[in-house]
Amino acid sequence: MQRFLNNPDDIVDETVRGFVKAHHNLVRLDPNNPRVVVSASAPSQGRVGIVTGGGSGHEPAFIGYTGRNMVDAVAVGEIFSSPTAKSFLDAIKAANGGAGVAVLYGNYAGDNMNVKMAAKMAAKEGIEVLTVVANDDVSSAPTAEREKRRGVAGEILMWKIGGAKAATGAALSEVQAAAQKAIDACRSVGVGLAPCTLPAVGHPNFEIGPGKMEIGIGHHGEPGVEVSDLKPADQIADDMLEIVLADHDLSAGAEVAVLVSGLGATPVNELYVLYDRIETRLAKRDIKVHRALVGNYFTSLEMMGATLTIMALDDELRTLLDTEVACPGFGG
Amino acid sequence: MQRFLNNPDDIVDETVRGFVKAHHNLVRLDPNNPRVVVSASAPSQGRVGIVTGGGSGHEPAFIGYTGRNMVDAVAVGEIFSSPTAKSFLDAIKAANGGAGVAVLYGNYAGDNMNVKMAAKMAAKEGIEVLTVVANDDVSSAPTAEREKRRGVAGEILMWKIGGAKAATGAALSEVQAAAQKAIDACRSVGVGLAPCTLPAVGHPNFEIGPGKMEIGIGHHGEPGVEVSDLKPADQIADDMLEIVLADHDLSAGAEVAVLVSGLGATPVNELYVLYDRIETRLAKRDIKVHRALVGNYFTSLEMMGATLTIMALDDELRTLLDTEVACPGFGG
Amino acid sequence: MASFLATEGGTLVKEVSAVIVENRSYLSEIDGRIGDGDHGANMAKGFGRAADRIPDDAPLADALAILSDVLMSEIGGSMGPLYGMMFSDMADTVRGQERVDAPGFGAMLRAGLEGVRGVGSAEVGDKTLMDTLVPAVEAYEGALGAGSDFAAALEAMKTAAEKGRDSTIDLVARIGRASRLGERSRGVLDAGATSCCLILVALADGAVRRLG
Amino acid sequence: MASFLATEGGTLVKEVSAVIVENRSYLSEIDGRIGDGDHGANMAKGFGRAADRIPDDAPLADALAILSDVLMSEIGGSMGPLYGMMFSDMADTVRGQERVDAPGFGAMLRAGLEGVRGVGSAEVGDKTLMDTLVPAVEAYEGALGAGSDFAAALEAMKTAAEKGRDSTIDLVARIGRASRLGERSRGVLDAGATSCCLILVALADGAVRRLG
Ligand SMILES: Nc1ncnc2c1ncn2[C@@H]1O[C@H](COP(=O)(O)OP(=O)(O)O)[C@@H](O)[C@H]1O
Ligand SMILES: Nc1ncnc2c1ncn2[C@@H]1O[C@H](COP(=O)(O)OP(=O)(O)O)[C@@H](O)[C@H]1O
Ligand SMILES: [Mg+2]
Ligand SMILES: [Mg+2]
Ligand SMILES: [Mg+2]
Ligand SMILES: [Mg+2]
Repeated sequence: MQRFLNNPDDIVDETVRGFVKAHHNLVRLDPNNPRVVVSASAPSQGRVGIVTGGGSGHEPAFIGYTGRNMVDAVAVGEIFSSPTAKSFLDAIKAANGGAGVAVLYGNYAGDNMNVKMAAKMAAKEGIEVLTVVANDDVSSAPTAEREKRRGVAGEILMWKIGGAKAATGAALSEVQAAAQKAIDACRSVGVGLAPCTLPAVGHPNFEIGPGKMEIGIGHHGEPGVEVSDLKPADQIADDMLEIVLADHDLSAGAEVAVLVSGLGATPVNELYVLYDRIETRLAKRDIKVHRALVGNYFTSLEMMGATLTIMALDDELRTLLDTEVACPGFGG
Repeated sequence: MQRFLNNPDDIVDETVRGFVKAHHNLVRLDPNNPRVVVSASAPSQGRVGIVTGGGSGHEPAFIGYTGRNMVDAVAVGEIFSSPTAKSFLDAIKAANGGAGVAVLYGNYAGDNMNVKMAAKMAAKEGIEVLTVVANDDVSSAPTAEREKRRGVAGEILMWKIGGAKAATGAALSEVQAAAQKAIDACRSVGVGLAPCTLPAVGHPNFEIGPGKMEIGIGHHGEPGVEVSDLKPADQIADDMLEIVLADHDLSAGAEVAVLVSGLGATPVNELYVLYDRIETRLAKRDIKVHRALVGNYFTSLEMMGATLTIMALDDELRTLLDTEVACPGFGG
Repeated sequence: MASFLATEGGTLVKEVSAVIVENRSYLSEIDGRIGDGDHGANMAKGFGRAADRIPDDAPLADALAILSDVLMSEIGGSMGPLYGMMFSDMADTVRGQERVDAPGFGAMLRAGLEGVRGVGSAEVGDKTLMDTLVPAVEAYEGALGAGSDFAAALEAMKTAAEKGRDSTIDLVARIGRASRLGERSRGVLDAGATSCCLILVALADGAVRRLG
Repeated sequence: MASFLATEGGTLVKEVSAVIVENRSYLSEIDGRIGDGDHGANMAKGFGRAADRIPDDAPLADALAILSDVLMSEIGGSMGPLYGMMFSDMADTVRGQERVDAPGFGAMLRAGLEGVRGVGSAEVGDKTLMDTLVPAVEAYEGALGAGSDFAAALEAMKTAAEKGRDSTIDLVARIGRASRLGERSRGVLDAGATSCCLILVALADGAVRRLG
């Protein structure tokens, strides 16, 4: 394992510490909980607070999206593991400006349980909490069982919309509705080319044979729908687009946001190769890209591969997407 | 080779095409040369133009630093190869707003020759060109032969300062002086943990044995000063810091900018682990970090490893560093 | 009637912890096949940390409560809530008791089971730790009801736990991370079912050794 | 006196290109050891592209100029300026000639050498392509001066080129990418010296075959 590591058990604490130091202009650590990162601008009195959280190893997600008009507080879990209910609760408290808190998170067993417990505890402390569960990963369940799908990179767009809506001074239920609309407008798919290695494990946690690729892979290496021969980049881009569009209801003239995220080890230029093809194919269908994000936005340690997220835009989502933000994940 | 590729010969063209599509709000392609990326805000009449260029495979460098108050035009080379003199010339022309052009580039044989040729051709066309050659990589030559050293991630800070100085309306010689001062204030070192594979070659272009690391590695895998056993992250951070500080003239109370860049495949969280230690050690020496950049800013395809750059700040550099910019490499 | 001293709880829970820590790589490996590979690391971290904090002479209730607390408030993941609730509900049933006898142990197991069910809502057949826990608790209760003594009931629990764990090999996951795999989840053990079996077997073995 | 038709230049330069394309992996491998591994890919791309554009009956001057142009304006790197200037200066000396004879070939080689020197300022011993080029050109000129015929002078050039190439093994790089390695650059061939030898040998072999 060729990695920068001290004791693997400490890596999350060290990461969060380094992160907060590097971005002290935008974020700070919750004084009561070293696993909660809080926006320098939170809490905003009278504004709905935005909270998320999840396992580590996806940097810049989740902590990188803490900031102005984005996420107010993030609960940080072990590598690939949900944060504790306590951390979610502390994040909720840190984000609470008196107008309630929207917890916008991904659909994983641990997160579901911990958020549920935290929301209950928060209610006891008089904080109103509503949740939205991201389930944008098309390959993780058929359309009929959308509620079973994993949340992946579409979460970033959900946070963006939720944060922007909260910034308008909207009520908690409105913020929840906007975030729900955002994630409902997102469809994602992942393709894995090589596995990742958890520091505490020391060897790859799954396999992708040389010359093979895994279509529909999850952010933790959860196997996808199909293992196939590694195809040329254009063909992979076409396949990914086909998978998300088949599940999407986009007609000619539609406007979208496109997010192509590397999974950690894929060279950045190859993400642009994928994007070049994707935008060309969308243009052929008369679908216009209003905003493109290409880079390592939501990673899985040093996995090779990429995810594609397409978000359908209407006027409200477009406006909220364009709201200015400041967070480390978008370049600070 | 587990990569997103079509014909390896096309990868640079596809990358640039995808890049320009994704960031059309900030950049455009030179209509006369598909290997020249131009800022949407260039040329600025009466302002000094900033040009750089270099081989591909370092994304977001070089193209990602095209933008407002940063680089005006970038010449794009093949993977790990200098752009042609013609591309440098076209970039100079695209950046020229009538007040001359500063070409701020890295110290590599090909770039030196191609920039020299381009500058001659530009002079013939009546464009005044001055150059600054980055040589921040401490390990590539002893202090006495600083002019032989490679340019690495410090180039980003040189562009930042040069772009900000040009934005003040300064004259060409002043912009050159500021950029020169910036790179003179930078010291960098790279550590490699695993090699990268050029798409056209198909296998790693050098070797780092398991459990080993290469100290002082170059951005193209050029071997460094020493191969040693892989150490704990804190120890590596200490060693890197020692190498750059030994070559730096920093006293207690100094202020610096710190750039920790991944080389492509190192998980982002590990960069924060390194940063955590680096800032702690700097604080011990009473050196204050004014600004930190941690992420994949200057990569080498999917190399594992990281570079550390420390830039000493004075009032001018601090002010210029803080000038607001908009370019894809800083998050658009 | 056979029973063990509640103050043996500290060492008993530490024995359980040691087993989990020993099986750290094994559990991560199983989780890696159809999950994300973190089960062993997280379990070992939580159980190891708890063991460090449990005094040797801690009453069983306190030892279980410390373990629960570490899992819930420091480890998180899925195991924080699931095992966290299991151990905290188990702790509640034995709190204040000087000795733990066969019915007491049964009540503790039952409470643990209901605790997990309350948080996770999984049932037998979903390919989770419930496939170990449910038959194990039922076997214990059944044996006791049929007149077995404490040791025999524990033996019955162990056998059922192992059978339950192995039953997950043929199951398709219906809950949790692996549930998105459909048929591809068949053919491998479930990580939680495996760690649950390790826990129950270690608990049973430790209890038997302490009977007096 | 032996000479060859300038209009054989098209096929001659294409033969040189074919040799470079064939040695693509080999050249990258050598460059990878102490450089960045791109030499073969770039050389093959440039020479291959040029070959596609050179008409079979192109005069030698035109063929060399096309090759130079592709290297300079499409390939870049270090080879764009270095080989670009070499071939363009070579082209200039043979332009307008109907046949290329031994002194003409010698003038062409000398011009190429001076072209490279003008751009790169490297000298023998720096571990660059000059370690091949300089002795090769000198051997050719020496042989001719000592009364050798065209074919024998070409043979002398080949031998010197190969010896020059091999001399780089023991050298420590003093210029270019590898110069930062110091002692670690010793023990391996230089990539440019190797490609330069391939070019000169192919040129010589092609010229000899065309003599008449
Ligand atoms: N709702 C649930 N009820 C009971 N057990 C569950 C439930 N969801 C998941 N599990 C168990 O959790 C195990 C995985 O644990 P772990 O790897 O620690 O968490 P994660 O899946 O979040 O990475 C599975 O093998 C399964 O036995
Ligand atoms: N100044 C120079 N003069 C002559 N040859 C040089 C010079 N600098 C470098 N070279 C040659 O260039 C070769 C490397 O070429 P290439 O790999 O294509 O370029 P780069 O080093 O820019 O990646 C070296 O092996 C050396 O022979
Ligand atoms: Mg997990
Ligand atoms: Mg090169
Ligand atoms: Mg797991
Ligand atoms: Mg090279």
